[in-house]
Amino acid sequence: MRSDFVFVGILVVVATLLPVVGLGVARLIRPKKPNPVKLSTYECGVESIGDAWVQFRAQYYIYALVFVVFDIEAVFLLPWAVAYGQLPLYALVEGVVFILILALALAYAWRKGALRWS
Amino acid sequence: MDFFFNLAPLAILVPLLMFAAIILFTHPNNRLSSSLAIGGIAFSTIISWGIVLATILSGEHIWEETWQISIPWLPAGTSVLWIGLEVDSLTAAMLFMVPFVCMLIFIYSQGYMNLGKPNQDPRYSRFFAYISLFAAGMIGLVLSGSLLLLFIFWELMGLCSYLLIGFWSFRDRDTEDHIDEAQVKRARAAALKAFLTTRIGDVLLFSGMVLLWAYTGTLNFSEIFQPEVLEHLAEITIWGLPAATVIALLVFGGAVGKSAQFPLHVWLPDAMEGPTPVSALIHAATMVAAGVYLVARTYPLFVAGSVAGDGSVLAVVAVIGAITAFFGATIGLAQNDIKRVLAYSTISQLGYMMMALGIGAYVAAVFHLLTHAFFKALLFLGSGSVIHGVEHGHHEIAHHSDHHGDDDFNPNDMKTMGGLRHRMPRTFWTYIIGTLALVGWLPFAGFWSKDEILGEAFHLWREGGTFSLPLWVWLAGTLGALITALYMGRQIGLVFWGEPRHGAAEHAHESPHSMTTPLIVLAIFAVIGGLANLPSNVPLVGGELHHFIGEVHEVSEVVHSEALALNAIVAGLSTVLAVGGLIFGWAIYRNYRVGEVEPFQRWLGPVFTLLKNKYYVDELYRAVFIRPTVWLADISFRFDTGVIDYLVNLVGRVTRVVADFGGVFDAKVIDSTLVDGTGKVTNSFGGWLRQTQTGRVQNYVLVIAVTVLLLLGLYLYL
Amino acid sequence: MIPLYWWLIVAAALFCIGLYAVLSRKNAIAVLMGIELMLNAVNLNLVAFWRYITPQALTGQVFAIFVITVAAAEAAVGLAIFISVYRMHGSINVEKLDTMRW
Amino acid sequence: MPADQIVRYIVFLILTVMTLGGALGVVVSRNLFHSALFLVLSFAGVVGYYVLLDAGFLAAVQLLIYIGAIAILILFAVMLTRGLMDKRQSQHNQQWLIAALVALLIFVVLAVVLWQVEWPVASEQALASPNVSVSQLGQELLGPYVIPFEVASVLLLVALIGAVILARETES
Amino acid sequence: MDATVSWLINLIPQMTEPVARLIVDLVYAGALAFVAPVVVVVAFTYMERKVIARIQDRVGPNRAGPFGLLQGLADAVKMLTKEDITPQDADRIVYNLAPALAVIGVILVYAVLPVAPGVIGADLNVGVLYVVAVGGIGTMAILMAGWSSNNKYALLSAFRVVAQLISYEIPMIIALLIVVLAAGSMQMGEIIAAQDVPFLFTLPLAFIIFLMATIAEIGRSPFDLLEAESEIVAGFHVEYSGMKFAFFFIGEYMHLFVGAGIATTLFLGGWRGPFLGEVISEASILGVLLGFVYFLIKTVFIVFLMIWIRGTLPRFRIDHLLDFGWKFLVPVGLLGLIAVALVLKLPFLSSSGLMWIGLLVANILVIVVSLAAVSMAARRSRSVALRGVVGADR
Repeated sequence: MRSDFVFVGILVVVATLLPVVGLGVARLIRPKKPNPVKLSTYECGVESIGDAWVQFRAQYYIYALVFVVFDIEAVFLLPWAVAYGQLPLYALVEGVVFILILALALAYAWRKGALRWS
Repeated sequence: MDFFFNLAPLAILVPLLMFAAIILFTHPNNRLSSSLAIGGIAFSTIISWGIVLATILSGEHIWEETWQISIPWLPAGTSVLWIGLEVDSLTAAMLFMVPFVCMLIFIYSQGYMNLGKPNQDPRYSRFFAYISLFAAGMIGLVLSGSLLLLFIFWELMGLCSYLLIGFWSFRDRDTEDHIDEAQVKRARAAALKAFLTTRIGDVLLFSGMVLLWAYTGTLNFSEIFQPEVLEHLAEITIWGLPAATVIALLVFGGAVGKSAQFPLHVWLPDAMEGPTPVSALIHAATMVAAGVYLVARTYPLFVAGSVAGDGSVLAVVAVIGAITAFFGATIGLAQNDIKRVLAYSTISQLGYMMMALGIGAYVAAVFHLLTHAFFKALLFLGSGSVIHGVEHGHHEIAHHSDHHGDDDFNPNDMKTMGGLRHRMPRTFWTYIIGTLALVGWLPFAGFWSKDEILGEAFHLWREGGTFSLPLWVWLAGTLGALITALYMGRQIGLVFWGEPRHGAAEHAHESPHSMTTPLIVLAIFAVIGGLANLPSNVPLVGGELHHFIGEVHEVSEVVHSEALALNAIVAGLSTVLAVGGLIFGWAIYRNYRVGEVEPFQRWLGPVFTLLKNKYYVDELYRAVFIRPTVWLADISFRFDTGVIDYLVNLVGRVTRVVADFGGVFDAKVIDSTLVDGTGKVTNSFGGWLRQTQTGRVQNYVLVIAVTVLLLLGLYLYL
Repeated sequence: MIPLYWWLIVAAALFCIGLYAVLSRKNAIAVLMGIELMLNAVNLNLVAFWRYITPQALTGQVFAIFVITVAAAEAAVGLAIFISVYRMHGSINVEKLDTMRW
Repeated sequence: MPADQIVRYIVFLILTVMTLGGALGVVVSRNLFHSALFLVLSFAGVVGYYVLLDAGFLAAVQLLIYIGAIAILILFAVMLTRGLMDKRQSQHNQQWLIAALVALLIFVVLAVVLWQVEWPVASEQALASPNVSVSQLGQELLGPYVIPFEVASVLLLVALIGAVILARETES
Repeated sequence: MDATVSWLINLIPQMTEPVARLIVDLVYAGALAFVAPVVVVVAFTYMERKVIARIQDRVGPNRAGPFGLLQGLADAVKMLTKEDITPQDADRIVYNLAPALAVIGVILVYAVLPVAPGVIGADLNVGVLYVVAVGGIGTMAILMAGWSSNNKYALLSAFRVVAQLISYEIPMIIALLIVVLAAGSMQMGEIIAAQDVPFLFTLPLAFIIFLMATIAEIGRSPFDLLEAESEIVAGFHVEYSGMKFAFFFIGEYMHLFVGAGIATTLFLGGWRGPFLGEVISEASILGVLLGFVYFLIKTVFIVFLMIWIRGTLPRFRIDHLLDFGWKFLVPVGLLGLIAVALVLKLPFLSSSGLMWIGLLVANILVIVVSLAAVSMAARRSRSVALRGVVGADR
């Protein structure tokens, strides 16, 4: 039995060659004249201070959080959607309940201002 | 008729939904929140009564074939854990009481938590969310068709009781100045104590469930109670005992924890730290009833265990019940906190139920459970009303005299009350009705149910022989009845008669209608509740409950599902004791003055001190369980350092343990030196012990991993 | 076919590496990564058993999906706790988080 | 051995190097960001394993959830709490040696057991045609597992609420 | 594909079927990985510049070759010969890995793109899920690039971009869910087969959501915050130059094409078109070529649509952008999902014709209701965010 994924595997290997070849060719023909200024970090010409250790805001994390929750929702809903035609009417109810509970999650995050970019 | 049965899940889900709705959405709006909670439970009540009606109308049919639904909860390979609901007449009997009493308590809470008043509780909505969850838990427990689902709701109630008992343990920035530091500490401790103590029982129950699952592969009641399954259980032995016996004992362990039976009763009096409606919920309609209900529900298991193990399990139940009944009543005699008296009274009444179950009179037990729920809810709510009134009085005088100096005023202390019968007439009258029902005056509800238990015991004694178990049960019950009458007499004397012993009592007002209306409704039921199960020689209505629930479980020679006729000797004796005791207690206490030595204290002397300190059970536990634990941990940790020093201490400690044992029954020694000593010793060893508790998760996980490794090795090479 | 026990041993190795991370790393997030590795090992087992022992039934796959769900919920809440702890204590060194000590 | 079987073994070995190597990288790396990237490598190896086990749906799910979501979450958390750990300091606590020993021992015991047990492997015929239908999976999820299916959504709801409350910056 | 395999076996009789298949796969993979990027980038940069120039009333590239046709080639040569600088504080391995991953992630999506009848790398039964899942690799690459550059702007930009990507992945998944629900399969081939009426006409809501989410995923105007020069210099690849920068660039255009291609497949019936399958067999060479032409026409149309949008709309602000995703597209998508599920189970819509109409009506209803709700909310609230969404600033 030949898996459908064989082509994906082949593509992974071949696609990896693209950057390898590309960078290899470029390496052959491009100039290389480094100097300290060139190698320094570019911040609009202003001398950069410190590491790039900016304290980031938890807001980003919260977006990622809501995203994770909805991503998993998709994992459950996709088989549901595929099997939907073969399922009896109660699948509609179950699916809608599932979606509504997640909508509740969204509503909660929304109301708590978790989705507000301030 | 199936219409109402099919609605049964809603009776659980609606209060549950209300909980979610309040917590998630409506909590900023207090009035809406409490209305939602009350609406939810009212809906539950309607459905439940519908179910009761349907059960009654379906008559004999329901005994042969109970209504049930079950769904696979967790299919794991070939074995499936099922959960489901089941309705039979026992369930119906409980459903008549649980949601209804809960609803009355909810309505009452609205007044008690001062809705819309300036001193409204800061977490008003949350309170209603919690009690909704609590009610959902109890209704679910009653409706459960499998031990698994029952356990889930059982634990849900455990959680709720923790939250509610500790309800006043929060600190709020806005209202910091209203919060009494000591109260916060007490509430926290009480919540933890309730949670941990009941947990001991829960672990036992869970072990019982695991064994049952292991031997039968099912937790559904209808399947467990098949005769062949029970026989199978009776045949297998675990450590020489029949499996049925072991499982029944473990299940009873759960009931002991939840229903506050001796020796796990310690949490219940402390649970009074919660708001009073919570006490009423816990003591009347829900939590403690759950334990008794559990035993009644799994009664065939107990019967099978008893038949296989020579009556041992039921005897244990009866003995524990009898001890609790007597023991709880005696402690109640010496308490000053109005709610604590009732708490010990509850413990004692639960003992009656257990002891009825133990001698095979399970209909009587359920009957007492139902009547008790009504009159105890009435008493607790009444006491709440009293406390509420006194607190208002206290606020008033504090307001007038414009000082806060009287901070150690305790509104629960009966000795500061007095003369309230004129100031709070509605509360007074309903309270008196509740008292009469509890004490067992004819024709109040308590008389019939208590009398039936005593009658059964008496009847069995006559059949069983002179010094058989029922004699002791009957004696404990009868004596308990006398003591009950005494402490209730003392209570009403102190609270409602005499002159006000404190300014607060003088300025007390009647509570609002939202509080007194439930009291009146409950009082009606406390009066007529007995009609449900009059003795069998009463024409037409006699022995109704027996007809109704008597045949829920297969009849065996151990179970008495037939109604008894009224026994004049028993009834007469207990009536005399009840009337006499109550009047006596009332008479000697109604003119009690502040500062005087109590009459009982004068007469009983050291015994009174013993009772006042609850037989030193708490101290005993500290000495017997907590200290050795500390001590064991200590050995393992300090094994290689300071051995000699350690040995010296050891001798001292052993001596102290011994001395404690001796001292437990010698009030004076304990009182003066050893209690303090125990505390100090515990403290210092606690200091040592804490060094094994590094608080680092990784150390703990490492220990787990090493243990797994050892167990794996053990399993593989042995 | 590759023998079943190869899969199982690889999963066991993955599990033990995860366990080591849980036991030894100082940084709470690294500990959480260890837990994720362990959960992956469990999933690998489930899927391998499905493929080799009951390839017709889908129980193994269904369970793997639930495990993934739980793992995600755990990661989300766990990391949120770390962020909150970091904000309060300025550190997520597991060794320093011992306020729960008796 | 037929050629495709040999390929299978080779792919298995490569994936094992990826997965276990990635896992070791997670444990050993001093830089937390690198740890997280190694974790992704390890997850990617598991994706390959799933493909090799004919669990295409799970492979995609693993890619979507672990690499596309959980790894991102972890990387975000790493960056939000960065700069705490002195990189010169050891990243391991004092019990690392005993921990390593215990982990190794558990592995050895497990490996020996797993190797010795006779697994009740399905028949050749059944092995040759595994059930990979997504539609079947959906019917399974909405059939016997419908309660876990719904509970999963509640779990996600609760997780979201809890995490939002924890991670939210309190307005001052 | 199958036809090519049998043709190959006929050509060289010694060849076994697996070997022939392997060769075909290798050739197709090579075409996707090496030929497609060059063609796509050259063609679409040219097209984009020309179209934008027309919109802005300019001429566009006109120096290199006739009509500036060789402009793309010239750019490529420039990229190849530029010096490649790695900042000294950068995390070298991760820094070099990021652009490679970015481009590999996009190429992998092509595996499930059916460009003509029978021409598809792998018709996976989880095709749609695969498209979304592989997208995660790109996200990872961006985070790696941002972090490894050790540059505040790059990191900040990477954070923003990732926030944007993950925010729009959800509406995209929901749009896909609607399609899967209607088609009853995640397989690309079956989805095309289910489109007797293209889903564009039965599920317009899903198409709109998908299109917007795709534009956002590619990071094109008006969702091109990652390149907001005035705010964060040039995005997460500020430190990249030469060939490595080129890879991000290639990735973007490859993504543009594949996004449009997936949209074509899911909503415009893919390679299906008049005559194909009726007059001309899908298996014949002519049929394949015709299918490819149909596919190209539709895809280029969608690309044109995207360029058009870029040329006419101003850029979103980040808070508007995220709000638009979470507070508009997601709820509307969920509503649409429920509506479609409902319609599919309605008993009286049993015939397929009625079903299409029912779906269309449901979709339009949802669109109307949600737009009405938003405009009402915008009128009522003074919230700038919501006004941004409906353009109610007027």
